[in-house]
Amino acid sequence: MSIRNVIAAVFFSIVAIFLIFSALMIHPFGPDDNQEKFEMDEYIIQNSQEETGADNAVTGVVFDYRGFDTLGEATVLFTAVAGVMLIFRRLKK
Amino acid sequence: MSGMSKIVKTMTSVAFPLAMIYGLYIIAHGHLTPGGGFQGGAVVASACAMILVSFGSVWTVRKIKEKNLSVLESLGAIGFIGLGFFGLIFGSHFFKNILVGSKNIPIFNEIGQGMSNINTAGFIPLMNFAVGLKVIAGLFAIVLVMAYATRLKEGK
Amino acid sequence: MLFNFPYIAVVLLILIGLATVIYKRNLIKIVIGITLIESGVNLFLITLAYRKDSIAPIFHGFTASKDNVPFMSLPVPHALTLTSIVIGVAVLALMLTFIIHLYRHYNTLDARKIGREEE
Amino acid sequence: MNISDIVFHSPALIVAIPLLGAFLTPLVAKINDKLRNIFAILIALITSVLVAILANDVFSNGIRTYVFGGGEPLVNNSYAIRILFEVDGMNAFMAIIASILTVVAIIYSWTFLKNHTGQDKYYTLILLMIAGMFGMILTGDMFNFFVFLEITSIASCALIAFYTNKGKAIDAGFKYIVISSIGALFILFAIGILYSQYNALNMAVLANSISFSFLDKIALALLISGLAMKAGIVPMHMWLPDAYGRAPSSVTLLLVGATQASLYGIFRITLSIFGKAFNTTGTVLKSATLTGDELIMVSSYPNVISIGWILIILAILTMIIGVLMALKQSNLKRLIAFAALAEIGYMLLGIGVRFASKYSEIVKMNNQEYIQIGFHGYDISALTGSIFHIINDALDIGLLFLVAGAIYIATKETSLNKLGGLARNMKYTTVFFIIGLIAVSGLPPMNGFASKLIIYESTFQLNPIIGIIAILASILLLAVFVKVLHSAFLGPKIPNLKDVKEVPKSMLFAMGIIACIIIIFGLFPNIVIDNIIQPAVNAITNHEAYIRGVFNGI
Repeated sequence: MSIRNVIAAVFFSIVAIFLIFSALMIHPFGPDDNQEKFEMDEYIIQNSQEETGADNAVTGVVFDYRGFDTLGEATVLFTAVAGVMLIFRRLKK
Repeated sequence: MSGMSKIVKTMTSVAFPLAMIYGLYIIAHGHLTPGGGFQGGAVVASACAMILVSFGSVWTVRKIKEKNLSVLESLGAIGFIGLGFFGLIFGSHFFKNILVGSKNIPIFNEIGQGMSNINTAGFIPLMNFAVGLKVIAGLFAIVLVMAYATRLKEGK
Repeated sequence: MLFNFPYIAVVLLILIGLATVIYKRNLIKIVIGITLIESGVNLFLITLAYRKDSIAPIFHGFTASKDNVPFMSLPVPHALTLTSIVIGVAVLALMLTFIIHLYRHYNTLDARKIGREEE
Repeated sequence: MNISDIVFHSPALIVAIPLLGAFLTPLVAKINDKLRNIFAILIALITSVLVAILANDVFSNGIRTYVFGGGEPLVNNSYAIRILFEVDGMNAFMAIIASILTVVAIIYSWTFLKNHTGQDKYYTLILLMIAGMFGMILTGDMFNFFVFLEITSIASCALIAFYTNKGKAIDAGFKYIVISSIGALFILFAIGILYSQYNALNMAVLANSISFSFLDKIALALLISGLAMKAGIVPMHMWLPDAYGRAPSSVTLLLVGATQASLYGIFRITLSIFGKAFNTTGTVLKSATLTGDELIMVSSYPNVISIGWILIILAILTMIIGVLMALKQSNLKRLIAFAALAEIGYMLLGIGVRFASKYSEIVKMNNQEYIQIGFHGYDISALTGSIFHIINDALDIGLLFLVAGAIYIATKETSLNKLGGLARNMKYTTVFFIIGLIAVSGLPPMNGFASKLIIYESTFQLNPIIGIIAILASILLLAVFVKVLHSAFLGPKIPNLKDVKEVPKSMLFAMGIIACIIIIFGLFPNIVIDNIIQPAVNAITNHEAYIRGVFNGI
């Protein structure tokens, strides 16, 4: 047991305690009647068809309301491709 | 390496167009049904990966260079960000969906009514196409480069 | 407590992944651990989207108006999950690339034997 | 398109133009290599001009928001459905740092990478990294922050492994991506927790509705630990020396910026998003009326004090380990990397002191319509020093890394044992190194002195021992770099290095830009503090204004 293992074990148990507590304390799975809690999502469900024109509300969110996130997501993929090609490049000209 | 047996190659040739069409369908109907550019692009890219597996990386690299895929991917990305810039130049904000409800340009300008009308949702189908192109080229490029780099050399 | 079972499953998945990353020495296993954490987090996000007796947030086959909007699951976590899945794919591709190169340089996948050589 | 339009759209353009440039680079590179380099420099310059325009506007007119997709920032003035960029003084300040680093790094890499293949992908990734950095800095949305964090980390880990013929470079890249992806997933989990409670992703909306419940504390712990992994704070620092040491110098310069963007995340999350929770929960100690303004002294919430002490302990560990490890390194770039680790400790120390202080004073301005919350005493000056040190650290450590890169280009050596007598042949580089040495060890008349003095003073008031440790770490840093000066630049010439030439002009020019800024900052620190630092400090401490910037609209 090196000091590294001890630190790792402490770190792991702290994270484990945090995550288990968060799982126990978060709101119950599948809430049904407290609609006022989800105003943002309710707004999107009610208005996305009119505002974005898309039948699929998730696509409305992905490409319209949060379109900039999707640009970032596409950029992540672009970055990964560029990175893979950079690392697998030929070293000699 | 010259790929797998003849049976596999024949089956791949049969299955490839079907997978391709399925993926393109998912891309085109992204604003109506579950799916979109990323998901459909992943389906098409896996069809391409199937070709890669059955025909071997050397054969595939001879057919299509990864540099061309890179250009194709750039074009997809430029298309996507270009649609964002369209919103800035002709509309009021970056990523403004100016086509929805517009009278002047009759492309994708209608508002969805739940009847699966494909001519809806403004920029969203166009963005789906751009992202689809990008994902096809990008994922296939990753798989191709990895497969070509880890290929078994002759005589080993 | 029991109705929070999905969240507990999520946390277990994350913890298994974290333990793999911390205690395993094989690079491929480390990558598998990260993928497990990522699946756990994605599952967490998608779990947040569910509401009891809700349908998928797609207007298919019916016209929605303000008063008859059906009871749908939340669309935003779906969108976040889509984004984070693609990010996960990108990270995975890059990590595997690094592993291929590391194996070429050192002929081993043991994390203890990598990067220790003198220059 | 006139100037007001440009100002209006500048938050989006600062991110979108490097992205567009990155997407165009593979196509431009098909034409000509030189054109590609000019294109990259042009993109960086345009971005910097936009940053200057935006910063000027923000410093004079206050917070500016930008809604992607148009419309009002908030629906029904209570929740944000679209992604917002909210730029206040702190964001503008960080963007200025990032733009300086951007321009210098791209100019420097022109000749630095002259004989390497893969430059097309290199420039693409550099531009992507810049876009990711600006996105992290300017965004006002938690999930958007996560996305740009991932862009930055993926691009930078690919660039760290640029020298693919060296196994250690690949190893450094792998370490970095493992740590940063775990950190990013922690952040994503915390975002999920916050979303489940408040059904919001926007920073200002979260800041308005945060209640500091138990789940919020877990989310805060996960966010800080995730960002600490990305920023290289001590228990998770093992990637930092490898990554800084193995990457090309121009990439290291940007990595410093990326690390500081993560630190900015810690600042924003603790001071703005959790600011309301931290500042309204204390008990009122005394209240007085002063020239019409009501002055209330509030004791800090006990949890906040313990958060502050945790941050202080981490900061001290970071400083001590960084300096002690730097003392025994023989590789120049690794040595500077450990010094950079120590410098990160100073920045964290400032924010730790801010939270650990026992009380804070709140001024209620009754004669104005809103309540302005300001802090007086050493906690605010610690924060000022910490924020001032962000820009100083970027410049000092950046300059030293560029000098290390120049030495590598001239001699093909990184080990200090094989270097010596470089001062005779590399006059300008030596001068730049001495400037960096003085600045990084906090001696007058360079910029490091001003910020470190503020940190020492405020820390000493909190607890003298911590102040002394901070001063000692700085003295040890001086010792480390004097050793480098002696062994690499002074002394007799080594036979292998007889015909070493000065590095090309573009690299000297890049180093010269940073050296000039260091000297200007060192000679006129009060002007810099008044014009750049103070607006940033006012913005980051005033969480009410951050919330109001979105809730009333502009």
